[in-house]
Parts: sequence; C-alpha cells; structure tokens
Amino acid sequence: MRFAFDDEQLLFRKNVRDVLTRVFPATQLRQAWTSEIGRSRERWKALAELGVVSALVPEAQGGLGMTELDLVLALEECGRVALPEPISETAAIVVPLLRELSNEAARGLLARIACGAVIATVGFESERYVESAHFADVLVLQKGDELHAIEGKSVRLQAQRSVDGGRRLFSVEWSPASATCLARGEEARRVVAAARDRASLALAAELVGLARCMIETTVAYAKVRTQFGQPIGSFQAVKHHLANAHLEVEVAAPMVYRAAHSIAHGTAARSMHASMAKARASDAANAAARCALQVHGAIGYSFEHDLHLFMKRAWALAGAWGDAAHHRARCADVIFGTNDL
Amino acid sequence: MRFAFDDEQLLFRKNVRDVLTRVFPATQLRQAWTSEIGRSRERWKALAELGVVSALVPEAQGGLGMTELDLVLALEECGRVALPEPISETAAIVVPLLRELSNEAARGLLARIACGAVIATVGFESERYVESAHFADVLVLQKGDELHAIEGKSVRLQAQRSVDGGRRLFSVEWSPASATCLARGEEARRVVAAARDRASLALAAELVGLARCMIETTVAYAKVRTQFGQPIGSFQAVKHHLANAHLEVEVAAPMVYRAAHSIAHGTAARSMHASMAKARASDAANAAARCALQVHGAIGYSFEHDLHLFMKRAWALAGAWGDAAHHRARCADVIFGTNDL
Amino acid sequence: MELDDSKDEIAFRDEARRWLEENVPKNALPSGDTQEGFALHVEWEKKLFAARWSVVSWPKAYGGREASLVEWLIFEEEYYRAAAPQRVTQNGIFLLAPTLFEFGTEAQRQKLLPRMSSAEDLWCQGWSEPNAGSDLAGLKSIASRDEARGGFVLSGQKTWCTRGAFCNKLFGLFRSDPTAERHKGLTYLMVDLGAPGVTVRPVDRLDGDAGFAEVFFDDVFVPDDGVLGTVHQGWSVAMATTGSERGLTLRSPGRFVATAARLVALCKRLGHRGHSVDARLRDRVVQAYLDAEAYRVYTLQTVTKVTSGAAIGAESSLNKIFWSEMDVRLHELALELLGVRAELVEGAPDAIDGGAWMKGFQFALAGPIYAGTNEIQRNVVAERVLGLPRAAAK
Amino acid sequence: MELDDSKDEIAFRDEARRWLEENVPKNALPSGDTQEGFALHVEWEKKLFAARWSVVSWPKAYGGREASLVEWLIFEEEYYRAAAPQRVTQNGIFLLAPTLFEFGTEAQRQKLLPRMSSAEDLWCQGWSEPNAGSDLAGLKSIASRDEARGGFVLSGQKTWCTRGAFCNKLFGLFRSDPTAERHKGLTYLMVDLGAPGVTVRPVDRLDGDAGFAEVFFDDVFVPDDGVLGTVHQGWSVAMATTGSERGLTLRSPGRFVATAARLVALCKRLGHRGHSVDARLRDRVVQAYLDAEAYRVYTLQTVTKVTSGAAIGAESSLNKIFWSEMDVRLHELALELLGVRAELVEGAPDAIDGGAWMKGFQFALAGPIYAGTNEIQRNVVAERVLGLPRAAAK
Repeated sequence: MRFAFDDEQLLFRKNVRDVLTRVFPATQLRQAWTSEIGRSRERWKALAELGVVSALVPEAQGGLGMTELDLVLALEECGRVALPEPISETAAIVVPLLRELSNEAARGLLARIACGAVIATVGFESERYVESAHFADVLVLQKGDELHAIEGKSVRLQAQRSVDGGRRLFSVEWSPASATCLARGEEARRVVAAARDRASLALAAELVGLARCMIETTVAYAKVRTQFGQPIGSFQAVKHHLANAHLEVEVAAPMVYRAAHSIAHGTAARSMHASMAKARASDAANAAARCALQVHGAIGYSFEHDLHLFMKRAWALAGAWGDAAHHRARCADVIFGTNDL
Repeated sequence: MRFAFDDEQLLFRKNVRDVLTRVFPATQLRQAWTSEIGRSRERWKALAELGVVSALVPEAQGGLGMTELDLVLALEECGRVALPEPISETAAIVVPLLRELSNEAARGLLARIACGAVIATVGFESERYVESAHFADVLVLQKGDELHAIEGKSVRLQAQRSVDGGRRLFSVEWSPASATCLARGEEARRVVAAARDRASLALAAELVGLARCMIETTVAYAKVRTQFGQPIGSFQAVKHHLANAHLEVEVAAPMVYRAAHSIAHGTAARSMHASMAKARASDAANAAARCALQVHGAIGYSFEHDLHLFMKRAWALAGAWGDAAHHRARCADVIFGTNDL
Repeated sequence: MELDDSKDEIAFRDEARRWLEENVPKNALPSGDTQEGFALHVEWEKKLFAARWSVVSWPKAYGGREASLVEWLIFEEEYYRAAAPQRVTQNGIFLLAPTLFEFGTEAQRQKLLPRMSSAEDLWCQGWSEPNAGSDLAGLKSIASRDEARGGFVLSGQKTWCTRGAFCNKLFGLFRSDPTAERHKGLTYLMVDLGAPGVTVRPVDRLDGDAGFAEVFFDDVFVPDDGVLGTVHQGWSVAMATTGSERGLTLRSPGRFVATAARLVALCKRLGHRGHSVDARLRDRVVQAYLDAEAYRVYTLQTVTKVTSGAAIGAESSLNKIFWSEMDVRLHELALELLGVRAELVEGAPDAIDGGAWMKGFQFALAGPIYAGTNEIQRNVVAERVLGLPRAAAK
Repeated sequence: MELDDSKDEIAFRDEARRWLEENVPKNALPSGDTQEGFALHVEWEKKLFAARWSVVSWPKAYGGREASLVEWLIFEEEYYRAAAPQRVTQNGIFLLAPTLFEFGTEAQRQKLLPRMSSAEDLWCQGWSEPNAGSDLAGLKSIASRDEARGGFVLSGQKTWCTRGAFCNKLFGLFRSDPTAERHKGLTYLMVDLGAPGVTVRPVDRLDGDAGFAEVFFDDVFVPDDGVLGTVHQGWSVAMATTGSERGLTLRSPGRFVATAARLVALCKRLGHRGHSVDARLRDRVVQAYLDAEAYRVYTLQTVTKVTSGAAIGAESSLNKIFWSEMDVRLHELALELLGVRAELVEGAPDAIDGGAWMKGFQFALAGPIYAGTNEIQRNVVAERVLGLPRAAAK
C-alpha cells in the first residue's frame, strides 16, 4: 500500500499549474464570462502541447497512453483556476470513452483529438444540457442505447444561461445517422456507464481544486482584513469556519485520488468510488463557498470581487453529473445490497 | 392575537417551582436514581395539594377544571428538575383521557385521582413499555381497540432498565376483563389518538424545562471555569455553542405553548401542533445536552457531577412517545396532503 | 392566550387579501435592483400608498392606518402570500422611519415621513465603509461643523448602500468629533444625494444586479435639520434603528412562510412530473417548512411582548440568526430539488420559475452577513442575553 | 500509487484474521472499566502477547513483529472487524511507548517495554488536573528535587486518569521548576502507583463504570530513572506523545469502519423485522458509512506520508475532529434506529445488543472532549495548518 503520487505525476501537475498561470491569469476569467464564445483555442493549444488533452489517448493514436491517475491532478489544477474550456469533457470523458471502442471512427477521432485539432464535448440524456456545445468540433451524444459522434456544425443549439457565466450550456437538437454511430446496444450502454463514472471523477477533481482556491483566498483575506482592531482571522468563529471547510476538502481529496486509481486499474468498486468522490467533493466545494462568502462579508457579495466567479462554478459543478444526494443514493444501493455497483 | 400566559397561569408556575424547590432539592434526584422505588408519595401529595394532579379534572369530580394551557408551565417545571414521578402520565395523559369518556368507571377514577389517592400511568401498544408501572395504583392500558383500567397489583411486571436511572420502565403482562374495560372500538381509538397528542405535548414541555435547566447550569459554569487565564465563557466557540442551544430552546418553547393552546381549544390542527412541539422540543433538548457536555468537558463526563442526570433524561424523553423524526413524518403527511391530521 | 385572529383582525386580513388579489401585478416585475425595475417598483409603491397600504402601522396623518403590530404582521403575511413586489422603500420605512419616530423633531417628521410613505423620497442606508463593516465603531467619514452656514460638511465614503444608485436620499453615521473614541463622536445625518459634492457609483451584487452603491462625499453640506437626534450621539440613535432592522420589522415571518409553501409546491410539482423526489429530500423540505412555521409562532410571542411594552433588545439577535439561516436552507433545498436545472437563471429557456430560486438563493446568502454578521449576533446573544463575559482582549 | 494490499500484506492480514477468529472470546467480555472486567481484559492482553499480537509494530526484542505502519493498520482493521476486546493497555502502548522510543534511555526501554507489551505493567495517563484540562500549561502538581536520594518528590493531584483505579503505573507531567512560566519547568515522570504516599480514588464515568481515577500524591518519591527525557523539558516530550495520541495511533480507522458496518447491519435487521427504516434515516446511515470509509482512505494517505518520513504534526488535529464527530453520529443514528428501545441498557431484557449502542454513544461523547477538545483542535488547524493569527489577547 502506498497512497502517494509519483514524481512524474507531481511534475505534470506543476507544469499544468505553470502553464495555466501564464495562459489564464485571473483577469482572463472575467473575459471568459463576458466574451461571446467564452473559450480560447490558444489556451487549448497550450494545454494540448503539454499533453493534458492527449494524456489518455493510446500511444498508437498519438497520445501519451497515461491513466486517469496521471491526469487527475491536472484536472484539479484546471478546477483551481475555474478554467472554462471543456478539458474534462474532452480529455477525461470523451477520450477514454472512444478508447474503449474498437471501431475505426473512434480511433480516427482519438488521433484528431490527440493532436489538438479537435475539441470534443459530451451529451447524455440524463444530463439534459451539453457544456461547450458551441465551441466543440465534435459532440459525442447519446440517444437511447445509441452513441453518436456529431460534427459541431450540424447541430442546432439553444443556449441555457447558467449562474456560472463561465459555463455555456446548451440544449442540442441533432439527427442520428448510421454514419455517425459510434456504438449501440450493450456496448453503448457499457461505455456510457463508464463515462458517467469518469465524469464524476473529473468534476470531483475540478471541485477539489475550486474548493482549495476559495479556502486559500479566504485565509489570505482573513489575515489582512481587520475589524475591531484585529485581523478577522484571529477570531475563533472565523478560525473554526475555515478549519471546518479545510477539513472537508482535505478529506475529499484522497477520495478523488482513490477513485482515479480505481478507474485506472479497473477495480470492481470503481463506480462506487467515483460516486463517493463526487458526493464528497460536491459537499466540500459547497462548504468552501459558503465559508468563503461568510468570512469575506459584503465585499464577497459584490460582483467586482472575484470570489463569486469561483462560488458560482462550485455550485454549478457540484450539481452537474449528479449532486451529492444522487451519488449517495447510488452508494446506498450497494451498501444495502440492492445493487452491485 | 395575544401570545402570553395570564397572571394566574404564571402564578401557578411560580407555586409549582417553589414547591419543587422545597420537596425535590437537587440532592433528592440522586436518591430517586438509587432507591428501589425511585418515587415518593410525599412529593406526589405536595403536588396534588397544589392542584397539579387535578388541574384537568372537571370540577364535578373534585378537580380544578383547568385546561392544558394552564398546566403546561407546571409540566415544564417538573421537567426542569427531572422529577421522576409520573405527573405527565397521570395529570396530562390519563386524566384528560378519562374526562373524554362518559362512563361511570371513568368518572369514579377521575375523582380518586383528583383527591391524590390514586396515581395512574398509561401503556399503549406503540410505546411497548410503561413508565412507573411499579408505582402506579392504576394502569390505563390499550390492547387492540380496547382500553382498560387495571389495578397496579394485578399486573405482572418485567423491569426494563433505562439509561435514565430516574426512569422506571416495565413490560406489562395483564388480562383484560369486561369489568376493567373503559372503552372499545371507535371511541377507544379516538381517545387513544387524543392521548398520544397530549403525551407529545406533556413530554415536549418537560423537555423544554430540561433544556433550560442544562443551559442555565452550563452558562453558570462557563462564567466561573477558567482555562488559559480566562473564563471559558469568554471564548467565542463556547459562546456560539451556547447561543445556538439557547436559540433552539427559545424557538421550541412557543411551539409547545401553541400546542397546549390548540389542544385546550380543540383546534383542528392540534395533532399537527403537538407533533411540531414534540419534534422541536426533542431536538432542542438533545442540542442542549450536547452543548452542556461539550462546554463542561471532562467534569461533565463524570458520574459524580449532576449534569448526566439531566442529559440522560433528555435522551430518554426525546425518544419516548415518538422521536423528532417520527413526529416530522406525521407532519409530512399533512403538509404533502396524504393525510388530514 | 388567544391565538386566533380577532374579528377586527379577520376583517383587516380580508380587506388586505382582496386588495392584493386585485392589484398585485400578474407577472412578476423585473428586479427592483435594476434601473428599469426600480422605476416600476416605485410605481407600485405609489399604488400601495394611494390605497393606504404602504405604511399600515403609521399614523393616518403620514399615510398609515394606525394598524396594530399584529395587523402589520397580518398584512405582511398576505403581502408575501400574494407574491407582491419587493419593497424598494424598505430602508426608509423600516430603518429610518422608526428612528425618526423616536428621535426626530416634529418638523422633521412632518417634512420627511409623508414623502417617504408616498415614495417621493427614496432612502438608502449609509452604514458601512470600506474598512468598517460589522465594526461600525470604526467609521472614518467626517462631518465637520460649519457654524457659519449652520450645518455640517461631509467628506469620505460609504459603501454597500443597497439600491443607492437609484435613491435620492441617504441616512448614515458620520464622525463629527474625530478626537472621540470609536463609538463616541458620531452623528446621524440625513443627506440629499443631489447635493453638490456627492458622487454615486453603482456596484453590482454577485447576482449581477446593481444592488449596491458606493457614495463619495466631497465637501457636501448638510444643514442642521439633517441631524437626527443629538450631535455626537449618533451611535445610540443608530443602535435603535439597528435593533429595529434586526428585529421584527424587516423580516416578517410572512416572507418565509410563503417561501416554504412555494418550496412544498415545487416539491409536489417535480414529484408529479415523474422526477421522483426522494424521501430524504422530502423530509428536509418538511423540516424547513416547520422551521418557517416555528419562526412565525416565535414571532407572535415576541409581538405580544412588544405590544405589552417590553423591550426586545438583544433577543432580536435570535430572530436574525434564525431567519437568515433558515432562508438559506429553504433555497438550498429548492436547488437540490431542481437538479440539473438548478443552475439555470433568468433567460434560460428551461429555467423553472424563471430562475427565481437561484436568484433567491444568492439573495438569501446575504442574510447571515448584513445587519451584523451572524457571528456578531451570536456574540450578542451570548453576552447580552446569557450574560457570558466579553473576551479579555476587547 | 498502490492501494491494494501487497503479497506480504495479504499474508499478514490472513494470519491476523485466522488467529483472531480462533481466539476472540465468543461472548463479549464485561467492560474493561470495571474491576472484574479489567482482570479478564488483562488475561486477553497476555494471550495477545503470547501470540505476538499485542504490539505488532514494535521491535521483536520487546515482543513485537516489526510490522510496518500499513500492517499495523491492517491488524487494527482485522481486530475491530473481529469485535475483539477493548485494549486496556492502550495508554501505555499508544501514548507512553512512542515517547519512550523517542526520548527514553536504553535502560528505560529495556526495563519498561517488555513489561508493557506483556501486560505486566498497566499504565494510566496523568495529564489533567482539576484546573487544567485542555490547558496543560496550567498544571500545578509539584516535583521537588531530592538531591540526596537522587530523584523527585511529588505532591499534588491528577484527575480523569482513565482506568487509573486498576493500573499499577502512571506517567504524567509535574512542575519541577515553580518559578518558570506555564509551558516551562515541567518534567515528564513515570510513577509507581504502589509507592508510599499515593492515593487512588476511583471516579465513575457518566456511563456508571469506574473508568476514571483521581490520583493524590503526598510526598511520593520517584527515583531519577523515572524521568523521561530531560528535566524541565517535559512539555516538549509530552507534546510528542500528544501528537501521537491525536494522530494515527489511537484511533485507527478500523474501529469506525467496523462500527459503520454494524450500523448498516442493524439498519437491515430492524428493517427486516417489520419496523420500517425510513428513507431519511437510511440516507444518513449511508452518509455515516461513507464518512467511515473516507476516514479510512484519508488515513491511508497520512500513513504513506509518515512512512515517507514526513511529520504529520498539526494536521493530526484534522483526524481528531473528524473521527470524534463521526463516532458520535454513528451512535446517534443507531439510537434513532432503535426507537423506543434506544434508552434500554445492559440488564434490560429487551435491550438490543445488550445496550451496546447506548453505551457506545456515551463513550463516543468523550471523543470531542478528551485529548484536547475539538474547539482547541480547530484553533490548531486554523493557526498551525492555515496560518491564521492568534488572538491579540493570548
């Protein structure tokens, strides 16, 4: 038993963090809220060059042949800065989904994603809306027990405004054709189920990053902001708020890493581990957001201050791909033996 | 609208408090835990003379002809000192139950209770155990849809030890006879349902008293106990624990008084109001117990210190006659329209 | 104890309910914290005034009905039940007016109250400053005496003035004696925002509406009749207002009872659409509903105390903690019920109730912060209600 | 990252499981915090020792197996899974021994450790005094230097010494330099409770067992080889022990994972008996189960850190807060499930599992209090992990 990332994995995280600091400074986040597209192909390129996009693509298709465990810290970093690009959708959901399919179309698509040319997103019926559907070149969409790869330009989109201005959600109308079909029947159901677990993992990782960011920001603020002649961080109530939120995140993070390990190794309990991770990360991010706002007070309540950009993303991602209650209910079925997840 | 007790009701509370201080000083509570019987006919007499026992007995049977609203503060006082005698069972459950019956046996029993000669308790199937069955002269017992008044000496008892050493619970074996029957069929079901509401009210009142007592004791301790050179009550964490517990009790109390009013006036929503009162009072007493122990620290954890006598009673009464979850579920049926409580 | 409405109270309730049914706009107005929404809300306020519903508990001379506190509660219950518009006059009516009644001169009352009840003057509150939020004693904006002109000259800055961008008047505390310590040497002043030297900068709230303003004072003259209460005694004057803000007046139970009823309705509605509402959520919905009911009953008791002449004082902090945290729970639950649609806001075609729950959630999050954070309120309960000692440091 | 047991770990687990299956008493022993129960527990400890399971991670010379930290965790998991008896040696093994390994002389280790692992010496902890609970720096018991005899003379009182009434040895902090301030001038001493001048008074815990003792020292002589570490440096010596008490050693996840599994089993059992377990309770049971699992995974991460040579330090406060509050929730839920039978205790014919859940609940309530209250732990997290400033007062 050894519960730690290796040096290579930690170096990958450091590289991702460095690149994000360069290509996505805090000022860019507001632009992502206000601009029409809200996403940048430049940033995508930078992350693709680093190998984030192609991490899980097999080497045969030009990827790095890495595992979810190698990628999870990179996703946490993307979450930490509230990156708007569909990295989770492309690199952590669509890529491994395609990797599980044996057909030519899937392999071709993998190669085009690996070189950074194609950005993908994903839409399953359970989720209703598709993130970055306006920006993606290819949408992997489910209808019943069929799975299709649809060109971005051939779908009709209706924008659904999210509280998180960095998110772009759409209802998607599209027509399946036999040429677009990636999988059907049992195979489609299987890869969709596996993709849902990976989505839980990816969003959980982003949520841990978001939560860490909010806590760090809030700790820094509590050290300098004074009331009653003292830094507010010296008041026990503020200390305990922050200690509680920090505890939530510290306990959530290893659950996310464990889920990454289980999915990477195809452990039997991987679905349950993914649900445990998403449930706890969702709760932790919500708790961090609540704590951050309460400690910041009125300034955190203003649009000018950056805090709300992160809080709103936390609320949105905590609810996406199943909220904490949904994932606990999945665990319940296993714990009470009504289902072998 | 006027939400306040009148002077007479407040005077009654004061009298009860004064008498309890005299006949049941704190030292007596430990005796109630350790003695064989754990109850005192002397104390019963003192409370009977004050009118607590006969408050709800009609004047025609020698009682005071008062209402639940007149009695509720007296029950709160009994709870405050963790009085072990079955005042709630006799005065607040059995008496009004008998009052609703028109037969001669019920009237006769009422008269004997009113003069303090007979102590009663109550056992419904839903509760399994009967409090003070060893001490009561008469047990009002339910079997199916029949209700009987059974002499204390004609039942077989099996003691069930409670965590609250002041409580004496028993499984009761008994044989119904036509001579003992008080009511059957629809009438029995109706008075049993009404009695359950009154039990909720009575225990809720006791719980509010218990909670107030624990908070007062704890506040007093926090003022004198010092750590790190300061009274612990000056630490924000201790303050907030106590403020939270106090808030719970302050919000629970009016719910209990409102339930007393609704039952006294036969308001349509009285069952729901009784459930709301019991749910909130149970939660408040549990919260107060938890806060009290945490603030006291190790000393509160010792058997020598009195705190546990009150905590354990709070745990026991919070669970008796339906815990908070049970009563909220009853409210749910009304709120969601599946039942008109 | 008498918990049912009296005959008069029933009649009052009926009249209010009937008028509201006939007059509340069928479609919700746009947010009163936007420029165009504010104008529509002022129109609504004038309609309320015309029918004498804008300030029911005030004397008739100022536009009220001399309603009792209980009747006021009844009106509030009916108002929120009818989903009537947010009151953009509330800072004047609920914060400044009680202070005017207690500390104002007859001339001030006659001049200001009718213009307030009729929504001709729209007041915002100037309490906070960039470095003094919950710690009002740390205020730095200056009011210098100008004996010659008979008044004060203001310089400094106020912040987080709710709807300050749309109001024409401001009340607030200013440091009139810079040598006095903290709580001392403050004066309560009423300022015309049209006066020379005033600059108002809108600040958007996190929900995107321009709900706040920063107000800058650059040698702004306020004549002596703008002083409320005694010069340098602004702290005690303000505390009276604060008590009233935190207590009964601003957050009447009707609002939460109505929210809880809407939450139950949402729960039923989603349940009926085939999205099963799981039992766990249902139980928490029930708990929240019971909380709102508990707050209503608790407030009835408080109203009786006040009516009997008792001061509520520090106990009002209990109210504030309870309603503000309950309001967050009510909205959190609604968002959980909405599932993937929770994050959708106004403008999203699929948003349920136009995204009102997410909007309301963000609004509710301000509750535990403003009018004294709940941390401060818990200190107040512990120290002033329970009598626990202050920390040695302070 | 490698989360599965290695081959060696699997073999170790199998061996432990097999031995426990064969040797754990079929019927639970009476509480180790009573006179007769204690004796039976000591017997069990000797059996553990004989099979070399009493101190698996210790060097072989002292009765251990030189097991790794991971193997120790595995042993603990199996131990609690098998519902094996409470460890009445734990204060010695988990609190004193780590300090002896770090600060003891070779002679002290050779003399004391074998007698500890074989349960010949039974140690209790003398930390608290009547006016120094969480605030250890306020200790007042005195250790006066006796140069002639070569040792210290103790006077004063210790309190809340767990199982002190049944132990023969005590370790604790005593003030050796009364002129030094608070944390300074304390010495860590090991005392024979049979020495002249020692009086032990049993104090019952709230659950009725004699779990505590007060120990009075009336000119008790302790020779120099009873000093652990340097004279006057007892505070730093003790802090190392405290870290280890709060950290991994005392509360291994196995205990809570086993409790959670029993809670789920209880839930199923009651559900099958026709008492429906409502969905709300079921969801909270799941949440508690997931908490225990989260604590297990969190601890695995910590173990790897420690194994890699990192100090856990103040982070161990996170552990303490988490497990102690989870333990209360696990038991609260069980009591809710038990309904009217929740209050029944040992001796009640209808008590489920002999009243073990109520007993366990009372035991769990001590968790947030002892070894530094959770309020103190939260301060530690805020100040030492997050770097927030101390209050100006202190």
